[in-house]
Amino acid sequence: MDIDILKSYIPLYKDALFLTMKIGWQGILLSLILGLVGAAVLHFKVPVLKVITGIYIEIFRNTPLLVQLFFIYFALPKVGVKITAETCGVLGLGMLGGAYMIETIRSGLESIPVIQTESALSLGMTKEQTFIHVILPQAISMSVPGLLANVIFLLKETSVFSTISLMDLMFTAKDLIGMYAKTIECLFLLVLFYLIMLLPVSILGAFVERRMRYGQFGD
Amino acid sequence: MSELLKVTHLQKKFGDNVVLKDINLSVKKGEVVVIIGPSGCGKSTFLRCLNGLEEIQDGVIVVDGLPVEAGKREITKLRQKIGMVFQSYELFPHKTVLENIILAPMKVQKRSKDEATKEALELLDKVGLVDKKDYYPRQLSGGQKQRVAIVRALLMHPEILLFDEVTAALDPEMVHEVLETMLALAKSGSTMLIVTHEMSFARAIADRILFLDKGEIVEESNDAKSFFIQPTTERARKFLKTFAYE
Amino acid sequence: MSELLKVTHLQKKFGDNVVLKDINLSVKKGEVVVIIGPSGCGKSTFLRCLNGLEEIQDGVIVVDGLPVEAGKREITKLRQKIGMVFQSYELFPHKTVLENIILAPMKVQKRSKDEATKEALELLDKVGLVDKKDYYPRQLSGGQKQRVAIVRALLMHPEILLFDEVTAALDPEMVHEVLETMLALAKSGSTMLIVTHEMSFARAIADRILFLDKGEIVEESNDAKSFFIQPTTERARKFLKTFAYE
Amino acid sequence: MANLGIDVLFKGTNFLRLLQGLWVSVEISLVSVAISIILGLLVGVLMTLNKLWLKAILKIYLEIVRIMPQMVLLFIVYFGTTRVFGWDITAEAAAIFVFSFWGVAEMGDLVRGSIKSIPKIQFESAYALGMDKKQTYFYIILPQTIRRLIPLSINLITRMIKTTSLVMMIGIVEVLKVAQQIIEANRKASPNAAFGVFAVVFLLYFIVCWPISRLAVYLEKRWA
Amino acid sequence: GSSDNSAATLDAGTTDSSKETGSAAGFRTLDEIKESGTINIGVFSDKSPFGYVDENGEYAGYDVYFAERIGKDLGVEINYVSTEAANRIEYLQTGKVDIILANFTVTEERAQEVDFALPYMNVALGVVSPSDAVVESLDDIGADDQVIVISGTTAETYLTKNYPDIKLQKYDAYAEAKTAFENGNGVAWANDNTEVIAFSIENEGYTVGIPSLGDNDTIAPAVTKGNETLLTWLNDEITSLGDEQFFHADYEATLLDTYGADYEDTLVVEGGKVQ
Ligand SMILES: Nc1ncnc2c1ncn2[C@@H]1O[C@H](COP(=O)(O)OP(=O)(O)OP(=O)(O)O)[C@@H](O)[C@H]1O
Ligand SMILES: Nc1ncnc2c1ncn2[C@@H]1O[C@H](COP(=O)(O)OP(=O)(O)OP(=O)(O)O)[C@@H](O)[C@H]1O
Ligand SMILES: [Mg+2]
Ligand SMILES: [Mg+2]
Repeated sequence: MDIDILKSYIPLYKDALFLTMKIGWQGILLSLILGLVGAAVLHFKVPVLKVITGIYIEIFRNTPLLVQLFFIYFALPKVGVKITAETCGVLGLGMLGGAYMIETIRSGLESIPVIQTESALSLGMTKEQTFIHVILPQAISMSVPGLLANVIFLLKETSVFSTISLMDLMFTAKDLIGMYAKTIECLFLLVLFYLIMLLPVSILGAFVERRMRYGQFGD
Repeated sequence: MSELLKVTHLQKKFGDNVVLKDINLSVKKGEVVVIIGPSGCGKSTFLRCLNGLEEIQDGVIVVDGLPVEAGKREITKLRQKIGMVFQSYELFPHKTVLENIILAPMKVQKRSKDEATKEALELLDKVGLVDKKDYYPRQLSGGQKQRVAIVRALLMHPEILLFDEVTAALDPEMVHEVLETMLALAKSGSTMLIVTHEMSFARAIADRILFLDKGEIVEESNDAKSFFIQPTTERARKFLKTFAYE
Repeated sequence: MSELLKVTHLQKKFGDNVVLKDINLSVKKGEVVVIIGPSGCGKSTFLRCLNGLEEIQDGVIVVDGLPVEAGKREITKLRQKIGMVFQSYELFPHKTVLENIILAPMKVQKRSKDEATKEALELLDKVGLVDKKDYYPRQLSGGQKQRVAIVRALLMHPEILLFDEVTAALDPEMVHEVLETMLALAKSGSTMLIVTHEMSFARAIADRILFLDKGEIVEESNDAKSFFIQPTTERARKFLKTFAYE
Repeated sequence: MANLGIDVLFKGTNFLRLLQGLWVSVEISLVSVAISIILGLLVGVLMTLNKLWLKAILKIYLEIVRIMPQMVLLFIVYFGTTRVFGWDITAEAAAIFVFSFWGVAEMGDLVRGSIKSIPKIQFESAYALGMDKKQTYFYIILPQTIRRLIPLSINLITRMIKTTSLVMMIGIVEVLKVAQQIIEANRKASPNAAFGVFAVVFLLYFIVCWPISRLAVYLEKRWA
Repeated sequence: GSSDNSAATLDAGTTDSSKETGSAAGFRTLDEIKESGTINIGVFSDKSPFGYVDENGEYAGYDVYFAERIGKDLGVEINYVSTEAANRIEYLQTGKVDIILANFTVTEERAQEVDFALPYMNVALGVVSPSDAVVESLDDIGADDQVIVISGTTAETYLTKNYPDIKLQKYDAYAEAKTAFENGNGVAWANDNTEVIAFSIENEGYTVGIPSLGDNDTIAPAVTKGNETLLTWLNDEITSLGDEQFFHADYEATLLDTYGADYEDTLVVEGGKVQ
């Protein structure tokens, strides 16, 4: 491996990391919002919306992100909706992530015993108060390991952003290999930067999971 | 008006399965009514109907002059008049003891945090748990949890208290501390409907005993002592026998 | 040799926490010993030591002439001499009632499927469950599950049966049917060690009562009736009081 | 936009090739999942044993799989093994290796979770019946674990199918690559072929993955 | 001082070891290929009209036409390997293909990694833009405007090196780049002039404002570094094919449809000699 080459590539990877993180985290935020709303819709069995949410989940969970992005970025402009690549990345990742987040939060919601709802109701709380103060906080903390796994999954999925001209980590690596043919150096930096991006999340995940297990069993 | 609860011709079905048939009951202020009966006879369902957790198919339930109608908006008003404690697992695990207790007074009755906290601490003190106020439910024993649940219900100043087998999931010694708390409430004049399998406790606390079987009130007695010694119906006699050996 | 079980100077610690201190006990063939005591006093731990589910720190346990040593290869041999039934949830959920019962006889004792099935059906018939033989555990009531668990233990032809609060998780009527099964076993001469919180049952079945508190045998009585009326130690008296009201 | 280029698919053997490409994706996924389940069971059991060094190794393995982009793994396995060891493995073998490497870790973790979620009393009542460790795992614990696992591993199949598009990096021609080939070969005649072809690819993925994930939901409900 | 030293040492180390593996298992000599009866050739499978797969699943295109001839003259079967821009060098360095014939532009950087044979095609850069806003000089491009390029192409390398201020919008594949260009995501598209010219011919409303840019590059077959026997054979082959005007025939068979007759002499390099 050539250290000078590594040095000269690092700024490019750093830019890519920032872009990946920027789009990644915005997309994840969007997916969390979608996840919460969707899970609430399913939880309260809101008429019509419930069906739409179901279809949305099935479509986005059963097709690759690549193909989804392709449609948002290349097909929508043909019918007059034009969005920048970044917006598209955020939107695509958010929509895909939303489908996964809904499922995770929903299974968190389902794991909360009915008696919790009933005892809140018998204290005179409304359905909405019960959901916000009693059910949701518990469901979220039950879902945290799952949510973090989704976050890692989504950050890794950013690798298909190259399709829509976003210079993410993966694209930077492929691009540099194509131009200058320093395969080993490029892949080494790719792994390194993925580590920088994902290791903290992964460690956090392990930590939270352990804490939750303690929480469940007492001390 | 000393009649707090009036149930007339109550019928409850799950699908085609009639779980409660033509129940009639009237409870006066300060009365302690104990409901006993075999498993699956409809005891829990009955209590759940009373505070609108279940929709009823026929009949009328009136609490303190207001009709109970599940699903209606006003049901939350009504539920504030009715405190309910379940078998277990009902404390909110993500909130401390104190937070569990003051949540509903603050959110539902819009009482100030200070005022709610003050009263909560007084009540916790009465049941001997004031030093546990910042504990989380998982750090409490089963008996302590149930006493907190009772305090939580009390802080809403309900007119009637409903207890559904509150000791069924507890170890024997903890059973005792919870039942003592309920006895104290009875003495202080609370109106209560209690479902229990603890026969000696039922005998000690009841002003009135209802024996429910297959969704019907089979026997009703204002004299708990004599009911347990000499029930008038054959079904009650058979039921009581399952609690004895030899 | 009529002495089936002999425990001398048994000590069990969890870390630094001494859970059982210097327990001595000898059980003869055909005897029914009931162990009672407050929650956490070490009853379950004691039974678990007896069949090597827990390692002990000091003392000797001998079953039918063989020493119990947790972790050793021979422990599986020894466990065949000891049948154990727990509080609940111990039937294998992926196997039917019959499969649950004949699995160990076939795999551990290498008995033929036909022979094991034949005996299983006889025993199931005795506890009134032969028609449920192809049910899965989730299709049974709690009481039925516990009776199957007892049959499962019996089919291994154990010398001693250990029961750890087998009715604690059951509804009262189901308690009855399980305890009846155990009474029948006692009458047929089985050697049993029973941990229970059902005092009237303990009184009915026990040849001997052990009262355990804080890991020690505080009182031992060969006369169950008089123990329950007039225990000699203060601790036992206090414990028994928690089962009465008024 | 009247011509969306679907007609391109009916030229020559185009559609057949697309299906063959899809089969490549499905085949790699199925083989990998089969390997993942078998080895994953083993790894999962190992993960529950109380051996510190074993736990550490498996933890590191799991983290590597979680963090490393699959494309890097593909590159390393396909080209790296040749560079370092001089092995000339086929691209399919490399792909199956990488997908299994990923799958075994994921399955192992799922197995560990499922075993952990089986109540301790299940082990103890088996021991109390005189069964030894091996018998207990074989007859009692694993059968219960597998039931919980099957729905989860089915989900893994769909995730793998969706990830197979990466194998084009090592020269395997799967459905997406075929799609690109078709689009490029017909760029002149139907410039909009991209839409039609990608729409069909989208649909194909959905047709394959959707029933599989429904099956998972069904089994999950049945065995819950 | 010291960092230079360590870099130098590292560099030397790498070269040594790559030499070692190179001679051990890195490539197959001409004789070994002949003996085995099959040659592995890496081509594009989605870059019409140079290397692509036709509707019957057969490889075709300008590069493939040449590859077929190589197979015939060597007397061996051809095993085509579908490559991507990013893995062409890796294929050679690990010996997984014998020759890369995937529209491989000769550059200095690449020449350090692989050995190029004599060229068989010219390539220059061109820039196409919408007819109502033709870009005629790269200096016209505004600070916020983006130029579309395809990752791994010489256009990308050239612009990165010579016009570092121009914002590039990079795509992996041709189809995507073109769609984005049609959607108006960039002010211009820079690529091999062959491509942009073809695009302006086929699509109304686009003009090639800059038909030729920078140096003229060439496209050549590449082999694993150090594979002398194969390289020599390829060079001889290309030279002798010049006598029969083979690459002109190749052009007429595969590129004529796209570019018409006008570009034949500009594009084709015959006998390995650039005019
Ligand atoms: N949500 C439900 N859907 C259908 N049937 C139900 C439902 N809840 C209860 N039941 C049925 O209604 C009957 C009465 O149940 P209920 O829980 O009120 O009995 P119980 O007297 O409280 O018994 P236990 O002493 O075991 O608590 C039972 O037959 C039960 O199966
Ligand atoms: N695995 C363990 N690790 C540490 N301490 C334990 C463990 N199991 C039991 N203990 C402790 O040992 C003591 C005795 O527990 P044990 O379960 O034997 O009580 P018990 O008499 O069976 O109570 P109960 O009537 O509630 O079943 C308790 O203080 C308990 O906290
Ligand atoms: Mg009930
Ligand atoms: Mg115990």
